[in-house]
Amino acid sequence: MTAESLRERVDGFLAGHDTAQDRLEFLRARFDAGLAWVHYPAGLGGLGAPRVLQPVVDQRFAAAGAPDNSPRRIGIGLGMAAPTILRHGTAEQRARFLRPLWTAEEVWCQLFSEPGAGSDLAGVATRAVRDGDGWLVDGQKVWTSMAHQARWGILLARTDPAAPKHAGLTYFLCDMHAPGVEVRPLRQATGEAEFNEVFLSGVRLDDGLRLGAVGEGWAVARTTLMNERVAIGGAALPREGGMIGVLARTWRTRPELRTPALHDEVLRLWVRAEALRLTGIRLRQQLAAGEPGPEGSAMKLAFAALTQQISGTEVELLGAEGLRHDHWRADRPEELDLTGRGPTYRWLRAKGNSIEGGTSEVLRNIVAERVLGLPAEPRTDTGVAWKDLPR
Amino acid sequence: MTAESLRERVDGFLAGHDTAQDRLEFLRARFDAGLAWVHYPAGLGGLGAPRVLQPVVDQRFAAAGAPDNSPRRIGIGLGMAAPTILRHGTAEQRARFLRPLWTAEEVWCQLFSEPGAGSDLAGVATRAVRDGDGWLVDGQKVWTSMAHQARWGILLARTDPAAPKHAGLTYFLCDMHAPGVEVRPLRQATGEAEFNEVFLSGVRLDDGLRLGAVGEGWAVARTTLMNERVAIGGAALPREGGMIGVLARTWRTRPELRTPALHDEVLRLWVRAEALRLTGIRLRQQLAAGEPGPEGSAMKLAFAALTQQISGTEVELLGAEGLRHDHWRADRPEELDLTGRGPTYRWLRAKGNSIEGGTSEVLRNIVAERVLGLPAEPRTDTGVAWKDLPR
Amino acid sequence: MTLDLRYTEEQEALRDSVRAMLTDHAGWARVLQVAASPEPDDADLWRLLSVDTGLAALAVPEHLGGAGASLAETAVVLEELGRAVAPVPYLGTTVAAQLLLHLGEDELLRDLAGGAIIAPAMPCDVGPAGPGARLPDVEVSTAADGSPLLNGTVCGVADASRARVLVMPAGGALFAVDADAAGLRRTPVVSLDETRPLCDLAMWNAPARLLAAGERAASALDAALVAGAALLASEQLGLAQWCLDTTVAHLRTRYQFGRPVGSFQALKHRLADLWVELVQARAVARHAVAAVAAGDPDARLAAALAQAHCGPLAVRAAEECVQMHGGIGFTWEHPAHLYLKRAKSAAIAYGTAAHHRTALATLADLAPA
Amino acid sequence: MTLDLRYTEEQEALRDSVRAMLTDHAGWARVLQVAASPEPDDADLWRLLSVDTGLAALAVPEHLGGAGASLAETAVVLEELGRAVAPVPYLGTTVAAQLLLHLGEDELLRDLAGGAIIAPAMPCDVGPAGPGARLPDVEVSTAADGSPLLNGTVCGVADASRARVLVMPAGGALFAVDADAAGLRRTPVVSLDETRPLCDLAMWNAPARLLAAGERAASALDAALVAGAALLASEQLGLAQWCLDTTVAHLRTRYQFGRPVGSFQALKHRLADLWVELVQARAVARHAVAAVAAGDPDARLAAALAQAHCGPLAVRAAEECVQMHGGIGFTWEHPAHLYLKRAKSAAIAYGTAAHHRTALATLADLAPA
Repeated sequence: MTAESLRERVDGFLAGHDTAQDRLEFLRARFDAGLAWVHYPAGLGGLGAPRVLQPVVDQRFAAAGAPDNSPRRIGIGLGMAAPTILRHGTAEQRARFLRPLWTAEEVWCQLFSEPGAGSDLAGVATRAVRDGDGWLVDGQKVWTSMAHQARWGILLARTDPAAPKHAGLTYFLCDMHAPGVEVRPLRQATGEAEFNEVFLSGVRLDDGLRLGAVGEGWAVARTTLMNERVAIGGAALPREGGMIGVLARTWRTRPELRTPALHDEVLRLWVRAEALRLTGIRLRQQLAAGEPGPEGSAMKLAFAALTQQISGTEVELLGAEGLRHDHWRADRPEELDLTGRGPTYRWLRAKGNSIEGGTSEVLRNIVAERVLGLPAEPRTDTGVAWKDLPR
Repeated sequence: MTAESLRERVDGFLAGHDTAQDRLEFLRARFDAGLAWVHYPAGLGGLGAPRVLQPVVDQRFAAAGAPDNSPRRIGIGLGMAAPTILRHGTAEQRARFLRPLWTAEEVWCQLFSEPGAGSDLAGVATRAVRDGDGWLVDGQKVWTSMAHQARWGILLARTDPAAPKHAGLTYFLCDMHAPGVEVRPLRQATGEAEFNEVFLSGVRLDDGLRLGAVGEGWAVARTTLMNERVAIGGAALPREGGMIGVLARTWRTRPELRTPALHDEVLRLWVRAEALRLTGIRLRQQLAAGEPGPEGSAMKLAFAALTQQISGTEVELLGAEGLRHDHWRADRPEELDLTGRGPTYRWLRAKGNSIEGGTSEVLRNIVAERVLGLPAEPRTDTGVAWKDLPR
Repeated sequence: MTLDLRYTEEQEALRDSVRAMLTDHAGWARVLQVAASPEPDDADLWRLLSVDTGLAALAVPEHLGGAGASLAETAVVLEELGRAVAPVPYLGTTVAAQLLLHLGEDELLRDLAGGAIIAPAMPCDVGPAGPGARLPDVEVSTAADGSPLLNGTVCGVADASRARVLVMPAGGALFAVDADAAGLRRTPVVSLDETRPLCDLAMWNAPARLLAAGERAASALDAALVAGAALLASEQLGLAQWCLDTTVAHLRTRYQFGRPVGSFQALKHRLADLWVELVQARAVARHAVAAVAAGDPDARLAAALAQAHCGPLAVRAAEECVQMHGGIGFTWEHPAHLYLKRAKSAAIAYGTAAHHRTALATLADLAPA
Repeated sequence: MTLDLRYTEEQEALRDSVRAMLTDHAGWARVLQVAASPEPDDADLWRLLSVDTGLAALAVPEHLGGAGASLAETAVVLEELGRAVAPVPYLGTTVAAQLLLHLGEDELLRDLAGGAIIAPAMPCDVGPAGPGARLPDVEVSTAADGSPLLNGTVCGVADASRARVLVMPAGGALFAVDADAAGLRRTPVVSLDETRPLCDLAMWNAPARLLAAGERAASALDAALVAGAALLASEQLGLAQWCLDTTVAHLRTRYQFGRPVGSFQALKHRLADLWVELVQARAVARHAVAAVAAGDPDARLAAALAQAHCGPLAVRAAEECVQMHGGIGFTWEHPAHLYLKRAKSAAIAYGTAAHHRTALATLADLAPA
């Protein structure tokens, strides 16, 4: 499959489908034509083409003014649920879930983290107990974005507390409309509630919603997590495209705020931002050439630290003016804009960048062990029954 | 015992002893008068007085122009060997060793670290084996300052390899003139050889040179190490008294070298240096009031980092001129002057500050566990026979 | 002069009693509730600190109704208030008291000692002379009866929302303005730090009373700003200590991977490094208040040093507190964000660390390039 | 223009062959021996790099005896030379070649491609235009036959000790000076970095040949300095990578407390952070040489960026290498100190990071206060 043949296929599709027709109809037809995610198998929205050719298709559709599937809104479905269902799902599960997932008819959320299991995800305490031909689930999940909009959740639950922690887990697709699922907004330091707490009380799930074998939940979850880490945001930003651009503009347009000490700090941050941007460009060039590397972890670590420092400097540069906030309303934003709102919002929100999606501490462990090959720490929790672990 | 009565005692001693007499005779007499280290017991150079009164005595002798015992040269004896012998020695050992130690007739060195046991001091491999009424010692020690001048060494050796690591150690006073003791200079990154390697090959030590019981070496060594950490250099420095003064003078006298970016860096370093100086003053005030605190560890950590950064900035400030070195001769300096020689020497030598006398990493562990009360890491090496430990 | 940098026994006793009071009256839930309310501060707590215990006028002489203590004692109270991120206008009132003491304004001092809030009416980032000291232009005109009238705006003023009297620099002089005067309007600001919220002042012919002009006004204002910078360091110290203590406590009891999270060495080392900075912050903060209290010629340098060190330290401590609490530290329910916001607002109050380093360039004779 | 920041297959093959050669001919013991000897560099290794393999004239066109490759290939060689802290005047020769290419000095380029060392005769800290570019005053006079004579001193010149020809800026022009000319004296400098030692030049009526004057000289010099700054970043990258690799290898095999030291989390996190910086250093270093090689209008900015990032990174990598090796890393026998010294000298060569940030202020339109 070449880029050219794909372009022809898209053009052929567009010839037969009006981009102004019903949005959902259009997206379903695109899926059925194998032009959704071209690296997926035929019949499941793809053509078995190389993944690197996806942008060719997306750009062609975008150029034609075709409706998209609001990819940011369904990011968890696209990035995490779909590859996991593809790899571990039964034929029925793939057929049932992937199409409405891709067309955004069904929004997905991730039910992994718990109040007692954050960095140590394999320590989840949510229980799933056999109940006839299904399961009864009880527990609490946290930091669940989109849960209040989601139709389905990917759920990691403990089915055998007497097994060692990694061995007693099973992976489910959780019906978010099932009785016993309660979603509560979780307010964060910014005042908003981007995330949710999800309380599961006697939630009954059919065994057909189990993904992978009983006790194999950790292996399935690793597929999900791998895909989380592979994801890098869309196109490379232009120079000063991110948060550094905001700071640089403030510096340029507000000469009365400048001091020599802050000048050097702004320059240091500019250097780091540009270095990170070039790193992203190099990484994308490698990915495009089929040479994926571990540099994505470096980008997330550096990005979190950098956005925190840039926004912190911006607030300091503004002085008393920088201490004014826009509002503390408990809004429920659907799209995260790290450079949006005011300086104090940016500064506060950036604090989450080193916690969400894997803390910087967990990422450093991963880099040290998987990239650098440094030895693991002695583990005290892997050979013990989960129920006997100290907590 | 009051400061006043001590001053009177010193004056009485001085009335009877000419400060211009033979240096050694004078020092021996001072020791015998209990005016050496006043907090030591009577008969062992002291009067059982409070330790905080020592400066009263020292200042009085110094004001009278009395000879001193070259305290920097015998620092290891005064700071480490003496308190250990006092606490764990027999009456004979105290009587034999403390007087010539204090008068500087006998220089001491410390035979603890080994190539395979640095941070993990309890892992020393040097063996001491029973040999009739004495011991035969074989092994290698490293980073031994003053070994080439020393008459005696405090030695930590393994007497039972089948015991867990901390349990199989015994503490000896090592005769540095005994056959089988070979001292070789150890050249360091600065080109000099401040330190030595000491090779012990069939060195025979009388059992009377054992300090503390067989197998109790770790407890005895802890006394030594505690005293190492308590030591803080003499008087508080005046503002800009240390390495920051060198940098500040260069900044003031060489305006052509200045840049705005380095200006803020110099100011940051000045702030840190002054903060550290004030911390030292506060610590001394607390010690003088009998309220010792753990802040000494903070000072060593901060000092190491600060001297490294100040000297690094000085070299950078000087540019090409800063890349000139004075010489790479393998000198054997007896006194360490961290602000001596040129900028490159200062910068290189400062790198040792975070390694010698307990690495900064070990110190951070100690602060975290003993000061902050954070839990220890899981240990895998404490219940196992030393000989079976991986290494 | 060698200044004593330790705490006295009396100061330790004072600390204990203030901490006990704040534990009872300014717990997490209460502070969060006040911060999220439209009220600018905790009026009950202020009454306790001022009317009931006299702690708000510790450094006011006894004959004016104060406790006759020094700024070294006041600083201990501020450590505890910082530790609690207590939403009370204590710092502003203390700085106003310093101003009034310099000016010999006994009557206002008596009001203050009686519990009235008196606040300096300046943007919160104005510090001791230096590039950070940008006073807004407030115009002074004269009423028919010859009394002064003020016109202009002052934005981002701390501790003034419930003040009865504002001490305002204008036209090189200092004025007292009745906060309820016709012609003066206070507008609350949605603030990053709602435990010390800001307000904007707008004046249209607001009647004022001249307190001092010329050199006398300038030197009083300067001394008060130096005192403010020095005292703020103690608040930052207390805040940082809370962050460290709370993080350590959390990490001792939070288990992940079958062990307390506090046993992980990377976190231990970061907290050890933070403690090293904190130990030094205590020395510089004590030094600053001791120097100011003693009228030491080094007071200005000591205050600049304290802010250059303690401002960033408090921010770092709060940032580590949030990060090491993981997700929970990023929630609204956990108080860590209150400390984070206070630390940042305090790092700007009375001048940023960068401003104070610039001041040190002159004070320590380290001229720029 | 989108520059390709990856390595080509040919470049990877080049790297492998250079690394193999340096493993055989520039091992630790050898480098330490040369550094400690009175010799300024490793003449045998230089012969291998220049005469035997032509690697020293990679970017010189084939018709002049070079390999006709680009600076992107030269940079790969420099990564490996940095990795080995190889004591050879490769960087200076490469910068001299850039100068000569700009000036069309084919004859000198042929000499250079034949193995002659030609070095720019400037203090090693002179970088692309900016506050770091302080050229010494060398006076130009005229001999009886009308040929130029040079008088003056140039201190701290790198890679010139064994040069046959020196390319010297003087009086706004560029001259070629025979290094063995009467009237020119080279004095070796005891250098921090004995793997790239400095020398001082003194001239009394040293005969010279004018290469270029005015704008032509200035632009050639500037372009060569930009290239030097860009290329140096690759050397720093290679040096930092060696430090990281060697430290990781040491920590995997060194046991303390019954476990490999590399299993201690505090060290793991520091090395992970170092790797994060290194990943970015690779991107900026590749970007800089690609921009210079392509004549991209961003080349000057790219070079300044590369030095601002890679200079401090290499120092930090070497410092962590020393620290994490513990005592052994502080000994003369272990090569860590050679990397430490080279990293520091490289952080100053072609301008410090602070100088390059100052240059960026103009290039990125971020004006000072």
